[in-house]
Amino acid sequence: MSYPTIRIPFGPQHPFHIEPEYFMFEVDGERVVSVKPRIGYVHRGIEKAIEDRTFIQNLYLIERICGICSHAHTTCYTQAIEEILGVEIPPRARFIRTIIAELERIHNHYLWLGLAAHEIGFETLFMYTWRDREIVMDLLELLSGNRVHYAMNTLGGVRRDITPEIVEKIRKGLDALEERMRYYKKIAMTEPTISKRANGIGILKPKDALALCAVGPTLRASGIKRDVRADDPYIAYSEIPFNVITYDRCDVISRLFVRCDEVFESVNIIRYAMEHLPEGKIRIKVPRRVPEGEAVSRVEAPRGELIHYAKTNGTTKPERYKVRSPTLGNIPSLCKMLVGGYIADIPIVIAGIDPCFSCTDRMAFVNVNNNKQWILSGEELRRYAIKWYRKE
Amino acid sequence: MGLFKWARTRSPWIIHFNTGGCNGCDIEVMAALTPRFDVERFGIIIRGSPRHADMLVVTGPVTRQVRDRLVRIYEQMPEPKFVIAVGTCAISGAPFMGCYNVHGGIDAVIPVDAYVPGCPPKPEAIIDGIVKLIPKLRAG
Amino acid sequence: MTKGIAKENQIVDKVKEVIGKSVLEIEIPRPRRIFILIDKKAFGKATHYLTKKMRFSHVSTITGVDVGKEIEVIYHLNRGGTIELSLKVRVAKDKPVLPTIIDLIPGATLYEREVHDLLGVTFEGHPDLSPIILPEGWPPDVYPLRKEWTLKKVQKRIMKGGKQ
Amino acid sequence: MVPEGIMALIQILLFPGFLFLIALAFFHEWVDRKLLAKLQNRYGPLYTGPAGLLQPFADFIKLLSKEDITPKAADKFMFSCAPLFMLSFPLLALFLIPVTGLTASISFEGDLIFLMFLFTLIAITIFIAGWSSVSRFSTVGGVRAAFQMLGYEIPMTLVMVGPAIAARTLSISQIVGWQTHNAAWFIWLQPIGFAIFVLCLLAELEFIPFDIPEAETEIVAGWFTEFSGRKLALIRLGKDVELVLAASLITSLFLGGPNSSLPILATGFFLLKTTLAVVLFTTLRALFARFRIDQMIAGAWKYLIPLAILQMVLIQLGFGRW
Repeated sequence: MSYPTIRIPFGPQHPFHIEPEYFMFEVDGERVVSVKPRIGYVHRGIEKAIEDRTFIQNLYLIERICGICSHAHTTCYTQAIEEILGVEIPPRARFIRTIIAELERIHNHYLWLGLAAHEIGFETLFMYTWRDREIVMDLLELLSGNRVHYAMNTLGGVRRDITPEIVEKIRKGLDALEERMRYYKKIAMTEPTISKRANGIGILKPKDALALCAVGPTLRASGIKRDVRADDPYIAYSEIPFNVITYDRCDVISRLFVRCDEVFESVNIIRYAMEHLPEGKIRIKVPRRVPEGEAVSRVEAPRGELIHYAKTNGTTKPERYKVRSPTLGNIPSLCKMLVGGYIADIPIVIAGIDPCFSCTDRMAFVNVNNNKQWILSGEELRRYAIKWYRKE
Repeated sequence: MGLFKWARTRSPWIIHFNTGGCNGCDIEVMAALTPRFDVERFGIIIRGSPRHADMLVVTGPVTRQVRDRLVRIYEQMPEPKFVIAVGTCAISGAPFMGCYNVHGGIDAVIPVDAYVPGCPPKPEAIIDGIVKLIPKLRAG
Repeated sequence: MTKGIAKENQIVDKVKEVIGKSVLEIEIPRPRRIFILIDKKAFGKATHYLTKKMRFSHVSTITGVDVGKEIEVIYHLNRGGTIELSLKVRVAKDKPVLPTIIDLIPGATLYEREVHDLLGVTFEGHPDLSPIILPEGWPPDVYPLRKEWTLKKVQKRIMKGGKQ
Repeated sequence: MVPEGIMALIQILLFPGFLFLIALAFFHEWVDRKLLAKLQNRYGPLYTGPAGLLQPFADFIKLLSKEDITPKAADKFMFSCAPLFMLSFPLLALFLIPVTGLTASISFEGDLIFLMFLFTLIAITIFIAGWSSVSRFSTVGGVRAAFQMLGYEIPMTLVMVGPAIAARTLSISQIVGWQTHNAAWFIWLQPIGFAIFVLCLLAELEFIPFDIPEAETEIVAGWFTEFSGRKLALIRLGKDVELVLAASLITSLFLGGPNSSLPILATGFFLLKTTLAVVLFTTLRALFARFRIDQMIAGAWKYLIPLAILQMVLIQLGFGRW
């Protein structure tokens, strides 16, 4: 006889999930039958707010869509507006933007590794990775004055320059980061408990990944070689040699390896960019009023392809501005991965796509809120559900 | 009663809730637990359930969707409880002021005891906020 | 800026062959970007052709823009990660209905729901168009991204009509 | 001189009794937290008392002073009894362990079996606590605790009986006496048994590799999500005393217990060995990620039970016997 399926809430307040997300799982026994993510908790209505702020004010707002990929958002935004203006930013600014983008990628992947370790209960690895993340936070603070929102980008170039001493400090920091990440990758490969909890979990076959339009490391972990930096090069990526990482095991552990190798790639990109840093200005004057036009700009954020669409009407305020963050692209694939898995795998599979609901939520998606409880008879749980989540 | 006061100031347990912020403050709150800042030196532990916590660390401007979850979590915490608003979003809704789906600061929803400005505030600033709240804890 | 857009011109010519007469506007501002505005009637044929024959199988996102009397829905299709083709369709504001493309690209479910939520465009054939982004208790007739709903009007309407 | 009754009272209330055990529980929690912090490259509690020694005590007193909430939907009676059981069972079990000499406060033939029964009772209390607080998370935690008990109970019992067979007695005090008499600890005689026993105790204490019933990231705080104030204080104290119980069990069954009859020397040895056992638990706790509940039970049934049976066979063949 089959148990009645039980609805399992997962969120919105969760001890170690940074953002409020909320998944409704229909569960039959220990297996997940269907998933309905429901967010909307972080929807602030940014797109409406963008339309009544000037282009310079929008820089401040767009940077705060997401704490971890703030530089990716501003790069995408400045690129779109500069394309409409038909302005070419100086090469030194392009290289500095690339350096900050790669530092942000390293910062994101270290942060993700720690959170994933915490999801499967590996406290020590979480503490170690977040201790080493402080190295890259110090570098970013050295470069831009702030640990999280760097405010380096502005329309027409970059706000601060890189002096030779900073280059020297960055080089030392990079060596330490690379050496530590090699150590963590070795742990991830050899530690039996990690492979027990991440091997063969959350499978996403290449066919599904393509059909559900997955992006970033989630797509590359299913063996598909897609990276905006290589396919549709922007800022200085056309002048810097690097290779796109793919693994074809399609599970959480291969997403981990993709991110580990991407840190090594980012370190090489930064070293190459610092050696070939062109001289010259870092910013050019840009008119306040943007002519009428539209532009689509794409950026490889640490979590995947980030796309902005800008439409301007000749005034100092954009007519319409659309942001689609990488996490939203990965959520259909996430639902596909979760179905059929165990309840205990849910946190690590969700963490596998490195969800950033602050970006996503200015968008949204599939409805039905959710609850997390186990088998047993539905009656007692419903009695409590009324008290716990009045929304039900 | 001196013993209760001493005990209360020595082990403030916190619970963290993000009400729609950009998670910049949230990673700084969690960074405070990690080896470089290590709040456990003051006896501060992050707890999972509102029942176990004394302080509610809230980040982000309260979006309309999260509003009543925040109130419910606040109600579930046992007395004496305190609220720390971390980040300018939590204090006034900062860049998202005027967005149609945002309530603005936390104090529009629940009483707040300590404000930690900054976007995001550094972990040292967050720890300083909690330490400054301890005299209030002593008062009970 | 005509350097290196040979491939893009090829694609545009092929599209013209299939749905020549209903292509209203074409623009190639830079390499790897194409903007095509087509008439609503040829929408089904165009999307089928692009996704199946021309292998634009990845939809980056779907944007809704309020252009006065009409709502312009833009499908950002992508081929092999490189060329980004933005297919634009205009729909009357009082009767905004479009066929869904979920059968061609399953990944588009979320983007269509979002446009429905914020701009009120209904997609026929979409399995589940219930509200997703806006909070529970949001008044159903308020579409925040439409021009007539200015920020103040939305704020006032929510206070009066909405739950909070 | 001092009448018999008062001596017994002092023994129960003060020395090897409540006060001493509760102080030892706080001390062991401090050792656990400090060592875990050191292993994670952190400081751990520093400012409450010398090097944070009084941190567990401060936590306990603070929780006592907090408001005590009972959820409306909860089953009132069981909800308030569970913390009391949670504290009293381990304390009772600790009286069976010899601390100040070769014989415990209470020692009778078969107290090993009684101890195993107490272990099962603790697991059942956890289940009742989770079940009675009816919150979704605690019910899942309670059910997982019950499942976990199925996993570790059988190998643990098999392995605990090992030393009893070798010493041909079912009383813990006599096992300790046998080990001191023959100066042969069972850790050398039955190493497999020792390893399995440590793993099962980790599962019983719900430490990291097996802290599935209170997996923070999956189900908030597991079976004790709903408890607050005094009840939570009692539960946390109960868990600390359980840690002391586990450590002292290892000392008496496998490390020879307080192997001298002089009270001071005996207590000294006892304290040293139990702290060593706690250090062992914490190091194991820092090195592993959390298993899934089905992996844990599969592991227990596939590996621990056959190994425990192998250990039993070895004893029969005379290896563990001397």
